[in-house]
Amino acid sequence: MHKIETKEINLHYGNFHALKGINLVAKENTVTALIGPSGCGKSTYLRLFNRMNDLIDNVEISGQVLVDGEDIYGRKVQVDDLRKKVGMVFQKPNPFPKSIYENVAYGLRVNGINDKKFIEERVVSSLEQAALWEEVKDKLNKSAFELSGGQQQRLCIARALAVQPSVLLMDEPASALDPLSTSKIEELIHTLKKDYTIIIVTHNMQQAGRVSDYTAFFYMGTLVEFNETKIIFTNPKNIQTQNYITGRFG
Amino acid sequence: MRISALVTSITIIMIVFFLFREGVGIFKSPSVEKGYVIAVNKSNAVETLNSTQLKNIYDQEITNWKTLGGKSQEITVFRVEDITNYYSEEELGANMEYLPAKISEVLAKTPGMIAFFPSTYLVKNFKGKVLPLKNISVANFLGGTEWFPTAQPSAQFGAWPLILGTLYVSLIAILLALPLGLATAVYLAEIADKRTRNFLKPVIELLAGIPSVVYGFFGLVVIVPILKNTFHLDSGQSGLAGGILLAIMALPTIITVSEDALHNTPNAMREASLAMGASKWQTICRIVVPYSSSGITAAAILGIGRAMGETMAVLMVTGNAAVVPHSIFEPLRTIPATIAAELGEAPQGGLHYQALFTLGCILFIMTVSANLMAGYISKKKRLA
Amino acid sequence: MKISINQRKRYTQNIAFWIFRLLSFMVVAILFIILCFLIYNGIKVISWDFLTQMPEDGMTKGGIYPAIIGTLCLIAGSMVFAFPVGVLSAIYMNEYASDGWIKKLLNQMTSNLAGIPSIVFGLFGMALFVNKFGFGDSILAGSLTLGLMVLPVIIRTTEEALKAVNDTFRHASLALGSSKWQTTRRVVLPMAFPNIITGVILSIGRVSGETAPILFTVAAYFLPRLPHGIFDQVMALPYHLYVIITSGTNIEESRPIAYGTALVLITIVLIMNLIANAFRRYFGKKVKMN
Amino acid sequence: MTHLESELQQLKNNLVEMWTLVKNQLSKAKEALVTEDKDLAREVISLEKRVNSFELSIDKDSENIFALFSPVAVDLRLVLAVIKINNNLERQGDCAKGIAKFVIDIDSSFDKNLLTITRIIEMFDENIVMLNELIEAFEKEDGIIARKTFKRDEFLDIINDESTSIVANYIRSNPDGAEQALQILSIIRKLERAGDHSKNIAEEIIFYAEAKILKHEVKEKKKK
Repeated sequence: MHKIETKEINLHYGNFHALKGINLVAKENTVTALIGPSGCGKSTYLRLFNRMNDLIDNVEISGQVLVDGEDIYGRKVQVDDLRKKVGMVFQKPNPFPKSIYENVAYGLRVNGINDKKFIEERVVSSLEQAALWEEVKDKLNKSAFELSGGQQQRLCIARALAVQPSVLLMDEPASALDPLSTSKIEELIHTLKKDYTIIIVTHNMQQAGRVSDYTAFFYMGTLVEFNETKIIFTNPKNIQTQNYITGRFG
Repeated sequence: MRISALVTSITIIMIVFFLFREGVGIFKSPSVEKGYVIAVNKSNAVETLNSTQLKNIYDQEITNWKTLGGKSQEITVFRVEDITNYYSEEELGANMEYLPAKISEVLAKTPGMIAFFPSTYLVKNFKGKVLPLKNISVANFLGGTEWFPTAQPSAQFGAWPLILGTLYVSLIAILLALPLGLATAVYLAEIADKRTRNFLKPVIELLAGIPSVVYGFFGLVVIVPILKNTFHLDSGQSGLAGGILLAIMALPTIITVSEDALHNTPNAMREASLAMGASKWQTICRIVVPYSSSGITAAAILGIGRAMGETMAVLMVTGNAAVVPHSIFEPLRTIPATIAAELGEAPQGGLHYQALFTLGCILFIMTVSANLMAGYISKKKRLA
Repeated sequence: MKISINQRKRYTQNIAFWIFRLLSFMVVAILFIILCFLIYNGIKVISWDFLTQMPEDGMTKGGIYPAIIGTLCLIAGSMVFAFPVGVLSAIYMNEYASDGWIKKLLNQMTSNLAGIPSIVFGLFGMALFVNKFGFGDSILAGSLTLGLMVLPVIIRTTEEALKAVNDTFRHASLALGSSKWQTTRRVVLPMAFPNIITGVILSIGRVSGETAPILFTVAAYFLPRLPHGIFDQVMALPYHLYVIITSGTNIEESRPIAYGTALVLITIVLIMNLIANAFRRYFGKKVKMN
Repeated sequence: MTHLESELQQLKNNLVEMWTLVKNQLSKAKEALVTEDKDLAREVISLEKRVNSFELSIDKDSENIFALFSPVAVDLRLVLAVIKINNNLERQGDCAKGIAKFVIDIDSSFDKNLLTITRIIEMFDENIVMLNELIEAFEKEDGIIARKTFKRDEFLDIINDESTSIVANYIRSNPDGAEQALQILSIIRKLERAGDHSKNIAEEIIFYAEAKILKHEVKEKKKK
């Protein structure tokens, strides 16, 4: 059983056919990068896995999205539970206007956990996992906005980790950050791979190369090529993929 | 073009100038209408009086000069028309031509007498003592609890009940309107689908467009009787009626401003919260509303500001009793209603006229500071 | 355990959403109650005669013709003043003034002006126009007062309209060598025009409904004739309504007339609102398409 | 350690492993020559496949690092140097294999005297020392150690230059041993070539460590 699998996924926004029959498999504890030009459907595809597309009107989805072998669009599935299992980190750092501590504790609190000790332990461990603990341990009660952009993004990662998901979705997590912060996030992704299955959307092909084990190239709503990142980057089978990663696109 | 741009500024400056020029005048004038004097017997030790004392004397609440620092002596109150109690019509002459002299005489005769009469009746060798009167003080004006602008001899300008009434009604209004307005704003911004939104928004704008006099009319013929019957009041005209009406009128402001504030919450926040497994409701409560709290506060303050300045509707339903209100079921009176009701009757340039302008100044200060505060609060958050 | 948390979350959410929905529709209900009440009571009174005849018998009979005309005069008067001043002022603030303390000051002043209660405008109008300038209670004084009052509305909406015009159009025009004024007049203003008109219509609605500013500056208690000039007093719908509700010679008997007047007044205001809305929607779409 | 750093370290480790292997190949070839141990010579030949597979895998790894990490500056020079060192090492591996082949092909035993007068053992030793020093220089990123190689290479060149006349004299006085002597000469040539490869490696190390390109300079010196 694969950690994540999609079978013949089709997605329409009204009349717009955004995803066309996507089949893809992501193994446990790997990083899968989704690359492709803007509007190719990679973000839309990413948002399938925690059903964030549900928030948009006029979306129709057919096909199956399996997480741990379970169809997450099935009737019995509770979106809240799914989203606990499948964490998400967004393009821009978007900490809540709360303290650093409360940001990380948020996911636990909204899921009905009130045990202070438990929350505290989880906050600390999440911050440690996100490689942020050393930098913030003395100012947990300060506003999250006082952190730098890169720190904020790691805080957002810690926030996502706090509810102990097994899958982490990242939508261009470093595109709003400076190079130093970017490399920190990339390193973090590399270390998190041990415990999580990560899917990352990125515009930056070098980033895909650096962090991912598998790469999927999307173009106009179709999955053009999916393979090991090494192969995609050294010897892609598809000419479109080659043109894209070599920058000769269009 | 530059000039026209400056019109707003000029207008404000002129408003301030004229309002305050007329309004400050009251603090420079004695508490007795111009053209009248207060006089006592020469032997009287009391040197001066203020308007409250004067009023109490004439209301017979102070009956002995001792209370005012004089000798222990009964006070005899004298008004011009009382002259007939002392002298026959013949003595006063056919055309009352001896009246001034007789006033002087009676005053000299009666040690405990205090007289109020037009200054034209002041004879050259006046045998009484004209009392210099204290000017109306700012503290008296703001803190005075009695508003009898037409009282004789000394009009009472205690704005306290009016200020209190204004705040009272505004407070009731905001207490009623804020939950309702906030709920509607949240519903519009976060919950409702597009169609409901497109239907509700114009409706709320219409609510804002209805003239206040129409609201007042509606309040008078519908709300007031309902209140009267429900709570078995003597009259439904009360602070509550005004509050309800103002709440309805403040709703559009509160809804629009707080909806804007809610919209300012970045979508990323909402998505982040939802992506953590929070429900929509939790997201609204824990993220969206706290994030826009300053905007909502600004909305509430703006709403209060609007409510304070509202005139016609309040004038029509609050019963206009210028007393310090003790319960929401009692009639009360607000500053704008007072101005609207009394300015027509106040002679231009007179004490009453000036007093109303002073009220205008107070109202102006109250609303402008509410506006500035709302602006400051919403701006402060935006920088953070 | 987990399921119960989710269920609890869901129940809370459902209950909360229903309450909110209910409260929102309560707001709508309030409007409908007011409208229905006025229409129901007012429609019986409205007739051609009611609209075109003079009030009679201490306003217990007859029509509201002079009040309608008076209100129209005030609308026209205030717009003649407020429209050019407001639009020019907005153009200056948006197109010419550089971002400095002057612009900040002007902005602050405009928003302050918007927050001043209408009764204070009334006081001001009385002190300045009626007494100081010696216009007396007249259309001129009333129009100026009302004009000042809606000035911020016009400035704000015009500014919004100008801001909505994409900068690329300005740059394109300037790049062709036209002057700033030419650009403003030939490119920016025509594009912003529909939205400016929306603002004007909204302020007409406001002007026609205001009572407090005209109390002491223009409104006549009872004047069964048409005005002769701008120094004449007039009756106006809102004040007329106020008078016949609260201090008419026979309040009970003039009640039907009050309903009729209220209906006419509210109709004018609502129509203005609807037109503005339609305008905004129609042209709003067009702008988006660009 | 970052992801890239660990990848580079892995690459370095692989290269050093290959390096050691090549060095061992050379010393085994020497051993085989001196002791006329044909089994050892065969071992050298079979181990050559390992050298080749090392070369392929290091090439592949370098390619991946280029493709996935787009290395820059010192990292870029490292990978570039690794590719070239890899290439040179493989050639040195070939030399060892060639020498082993001679050992197998020779029927009679060597004239020990010939080995002494041609100083061929010295050449072997010098080459092994060079490789050892180069590994150290590479691991320490030390250009000074690497520069020692140039001296040693000159020494090899001198032996090589002298060897022609020595071998010629030997053949004149010892016509039966002509075949053997020519084979020894070929081995000397190979060892000289191996020395050149070491010198190339040294240049790459200096390029990697100091970002200095010495090739041109050295070539001119050579011409002189």
